[in-house]
Amino acid sequence: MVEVHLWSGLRSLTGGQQVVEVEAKTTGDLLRELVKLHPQLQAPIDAGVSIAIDGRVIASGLTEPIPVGSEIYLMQRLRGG
Amino acid sequence: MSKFHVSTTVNGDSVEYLCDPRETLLDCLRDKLNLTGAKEGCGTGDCGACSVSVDGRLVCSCLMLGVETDGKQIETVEGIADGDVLHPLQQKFIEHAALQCGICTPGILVAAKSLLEKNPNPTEEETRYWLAGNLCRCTGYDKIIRAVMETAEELREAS
Amino acid sequence: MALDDRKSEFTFVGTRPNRPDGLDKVTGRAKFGADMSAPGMLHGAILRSPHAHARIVKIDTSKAEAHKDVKAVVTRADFADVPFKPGLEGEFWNVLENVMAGEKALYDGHAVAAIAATSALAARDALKLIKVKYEVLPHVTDVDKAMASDAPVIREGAADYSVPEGMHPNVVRYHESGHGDVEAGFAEADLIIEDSFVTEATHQGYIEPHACLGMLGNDGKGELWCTTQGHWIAQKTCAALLGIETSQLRVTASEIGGGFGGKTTVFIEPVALALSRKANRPVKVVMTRSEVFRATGPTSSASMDIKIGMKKDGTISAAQGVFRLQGGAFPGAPGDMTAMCAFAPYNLTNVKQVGYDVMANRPKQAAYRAPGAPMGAFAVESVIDELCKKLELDPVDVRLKNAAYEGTKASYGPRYERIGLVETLEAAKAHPHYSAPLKPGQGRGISCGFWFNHGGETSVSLSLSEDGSAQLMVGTPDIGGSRASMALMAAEVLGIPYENIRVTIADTATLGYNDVSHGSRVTYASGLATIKAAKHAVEKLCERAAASWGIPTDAVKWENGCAVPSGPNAGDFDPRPLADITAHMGSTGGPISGHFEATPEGAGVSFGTHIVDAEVDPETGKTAITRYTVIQDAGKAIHPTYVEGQYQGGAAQGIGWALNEEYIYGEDGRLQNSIFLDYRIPVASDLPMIDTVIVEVPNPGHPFGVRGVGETGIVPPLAAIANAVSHAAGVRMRQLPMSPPRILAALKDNG
Amino acid sequence: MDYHSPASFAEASALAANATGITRFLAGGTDVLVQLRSELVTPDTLIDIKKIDGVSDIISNADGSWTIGVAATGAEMSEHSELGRDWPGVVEAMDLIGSTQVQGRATLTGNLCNGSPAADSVPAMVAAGVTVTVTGPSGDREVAVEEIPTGPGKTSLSKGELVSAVHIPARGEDGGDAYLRFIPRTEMDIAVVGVGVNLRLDGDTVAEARVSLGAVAPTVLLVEDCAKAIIGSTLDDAALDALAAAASAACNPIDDKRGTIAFRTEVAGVLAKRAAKIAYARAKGEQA
Repeated sequence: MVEVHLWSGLRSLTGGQQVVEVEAKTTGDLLRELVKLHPQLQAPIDAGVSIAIDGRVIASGLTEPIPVGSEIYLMQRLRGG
Repeated sequence: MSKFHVSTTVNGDSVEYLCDPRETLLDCLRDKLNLTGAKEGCGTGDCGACSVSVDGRLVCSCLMLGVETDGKQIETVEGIADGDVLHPLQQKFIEHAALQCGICTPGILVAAKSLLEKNPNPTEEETRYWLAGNLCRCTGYDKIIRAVMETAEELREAS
Repeated sequence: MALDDRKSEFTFVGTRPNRPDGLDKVTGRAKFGADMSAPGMLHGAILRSPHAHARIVKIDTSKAEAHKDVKAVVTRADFADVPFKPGLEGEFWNVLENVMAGEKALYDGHAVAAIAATSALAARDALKLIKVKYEVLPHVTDVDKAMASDAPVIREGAADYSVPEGMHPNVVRYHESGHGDVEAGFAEADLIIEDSFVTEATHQGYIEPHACLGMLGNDGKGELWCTTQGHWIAQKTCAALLGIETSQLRVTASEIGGGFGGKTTVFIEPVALALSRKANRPVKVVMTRSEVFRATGPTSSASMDIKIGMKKDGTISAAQGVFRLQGGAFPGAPGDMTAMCAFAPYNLTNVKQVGYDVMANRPKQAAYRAPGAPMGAFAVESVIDELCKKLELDPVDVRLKNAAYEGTKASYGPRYERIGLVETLEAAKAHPHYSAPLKPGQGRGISCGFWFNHGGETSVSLSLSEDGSAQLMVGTPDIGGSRASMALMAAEVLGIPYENIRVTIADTATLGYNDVSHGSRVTYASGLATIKAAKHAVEKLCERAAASWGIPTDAVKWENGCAVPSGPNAGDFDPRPLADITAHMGSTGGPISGHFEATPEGAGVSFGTHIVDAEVDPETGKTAITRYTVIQDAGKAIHPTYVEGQYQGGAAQGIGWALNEEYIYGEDGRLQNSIFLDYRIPVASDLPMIDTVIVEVPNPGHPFGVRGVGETGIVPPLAAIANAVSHAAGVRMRQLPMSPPRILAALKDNG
Repeated sequence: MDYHSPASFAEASALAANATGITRFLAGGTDVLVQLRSELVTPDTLIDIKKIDGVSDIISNADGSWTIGVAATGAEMSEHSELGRDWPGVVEAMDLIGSTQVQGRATLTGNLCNGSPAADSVPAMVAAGVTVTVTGPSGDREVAVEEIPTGPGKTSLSKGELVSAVHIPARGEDGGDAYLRFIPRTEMDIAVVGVGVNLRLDGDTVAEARVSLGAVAPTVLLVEDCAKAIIGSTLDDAALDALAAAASAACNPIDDKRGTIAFRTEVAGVLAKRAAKIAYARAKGEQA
């Protein structure tokens, strides 16, 4: 299990939870599991999210491995200029 | 609407073209003579990307009509190098990375060449004011000013 | 990505060779967007709405169509509509709606019809033959007014899931993040400052207007030449908007005359293709400068409230910010990015940030260098400066005390990997500029800035020639010298001279997909891909050498451009230089090339600290920037001269934004200053030399340690200059640009 | 659009008198071409006056006055050292217009006839007492510069009339002039406020003065109260304050994209003081 930290704006979609525990080996797994637990998270995920694994920001990749015990943050998808 | 026949000299070559009186020298250089070195950045004389010299005078080719150039001597960026030998300004611009995207570069080179012909020993302030009509959005002008002043120094030493 | 091959000693990287496209660019030979033509080519022109908000009742194109010089007229009906759906899928619809208005014109300059004619003059003249009947609607251009309950609604139903109930329909995205307990933090503070800030929209101001040449047949096959930061996104978007298959449209990127984020989408390209399809001839469309200002992406304008609490020793006990960004008549203003970046330089126990994306009757905002970050930094760093002043603390020391470092929990969530903020602050403190005396009337300001940087989809292909030279194909348009950086990185891996590598920006038909040149990603991502592609080729070179020596491949290593036995046990063979192997490659297994396709995920965030001196004329409010120093972490500078160039360019754009650049709308909702005469970007005589310090704290996510450098440089200037001006003038400036009338008015208000 | 390049002013006048629709004369073209390109004004008839003999001449007359050809460019004026010694304010005002490139084309006459209240050379010419020859179907007449513009984009020239020469008076002894403008950048902007000062000294005392303001009213203003404020003074602080007050009081500006009413009014006074000091120093033969 890894703990996924959500940004506070998502609490309204998770019944107030800001940290969600899921079983996930990859970033893709992680998003799927999040939606299973909290279906309302589908909207922000569709709108675009990035995932930080121990500080490394995965902008969009769904195949990045998630090491056991890593610190996971969900972030809004980054956009550049 | 009738067109005008214009005979002129561009970078030493005699050329002729037909133009509508509303067409600018820049339009004529680019669209009729295929000399696309001069660029249109604004069309209002504010950016200098279309700089050329006409009878030795630095002008914006967007602020001059094609019909006005009959019998004139026009120099564009395409005429700065001497055959395959770059003008020292061109060489310095490459060495100093005095360009990033390069869209303003033709106009700046034409303007800088005109400066050095008039004033072989310009101060930084004189250089900056001379080139104030040549907008560059990439470089912050730092490397451009350095390149022009260093070229001036080298040309002075060489002469 | 395995980075076991990380490198810190370099032969080519870090040198400053001449750029490969230098000759073309100083001789006028380089072909930019408007420099291409084709046999039988027509010229396009676009009719634009004079109204900020109007229902399009009727468009009568019959007279224009009947004109002998006119070969095609298009309106919205000539595009493939994609059903509107908010969110990511809806973006194609947004782009289409922006490219050619549907039921309503949403801003002054919104395209409503287009013509292709036999000459540029004829096309322009023929526009006058199109008659459009408008029903003018109430409009709004200001962000705060657009959120007010009585504001005209730009589009119902554009808001997404994130917007709390009860907000005006013009609020289309909401972001909230942070950690800790800000109320508890404020209770611990010795001094709290709460203040509000406003910034106007600015334009990227690239000198090259948008230009393209399109050809599309009724067989659905097309060619497009255009000035763009990303030709694959242009391909994908144009194909969607025209209802053709993506792969049937080949897009070639011209040399690009500046972008800064503004050329990451399409405006005229689908129009040229639609006109071409109708006329069955190539069509060239070139924007005028006025069209560029009225109808391409400026930045967002912003209205922001900041509250920061500080202890006497300079520790920030709590920070919160509300950032309202107006992004034109479409969703997309980066209120979320502003919020996430605003406090990112600091190690905060209690932080909360809220961002709004608000629509108004203005052109659709486009990215501009670290989109969203400069405004937030302006507001936050101004308040920190004021706290330092009131508590009589040194502004660099205070920032050092609160600075984020490796392991700090970022304001936007995760912990930082290795970052270089502290190093930039220490370099600032040590820099002679920071301790240089000031003259009367001058003030000094500093500010930090942060940007995420980006990786993105990347494909690179490298092929070796028999003579031992290499050709490298990348897919990220070269805006500021990136071909030089790519060649340096390839040279480093292959061990052949920089000059023997030719770098080409490939078209969409000859290389795999590439994300746009944005997010400061080119040197990072295309660079990483170049290194990987070169290593791929090296593996094959080693295989060939191993086969020729009759030893296992893993007994061969690559050193200084030669295959050599990996150790004494591998055998005693003379090194085989690259050219020796490639000379025989046809008969030893075939051509040798390397390639790489992936989405690198390890861009590495970047920080900078700027120091600026400003002098204010107290009688006129005019500001002169007298000294400027940029200090920024590059991770590893591949070509230091072009890194300096990025720093200097970012600072110069920031100076413009801070002092004079702004979108000025009249009461009628029309843009008042759509030419360079009145949209005042800095000219050469406005600026001092801009000093640079390159800090190198390697990015753990890149084999050579590269961090993107393009964007961070525009984040600190607004605040650094505002701080300098505020010290020089003796009054806090809370609104950008700090134009002379605003400074003089502030001085008068201050007595 | 018809294009003509007549060989004489009489011919130019006749062409204009007989033309229908919108007629424009083309000297340097730095305004005409911008208006043409932006489709603000598309003339039906464009009359290029640069083929007329002598139009680029800068002539020093025997009485010390100057005659400037209507196509003499700003660059040619700046390069003329004697003209610059006599009338530095007029030459500098012309030189402030646009870029080096624009200087290669722009003319005093064009700047005047464009009718912009913010035209840089006009306040300097008004302060200097410059007159122009107007050639028309009924012959030539001599007109003071301040009589030419009648409002933004409008002039007192009637159909068939054009300016055919510019006359700058003799500098004379103990005189000096100056022009200052305010712009937000250092170059390339239109004046937000412009002030021209021309004065003559009797010893240390200002004996004669003309002060003119640009960009603060629908036309360039010749402000008598400003002149009165300094005539008889040695340009002491009290006189300078009175000058500034008179300049501000004369302003009737608008709020627009380039400046506010309050800003223009305030800065007109500031620049009037600064310009007067320069003119005064020049009149005393000091470097300024």
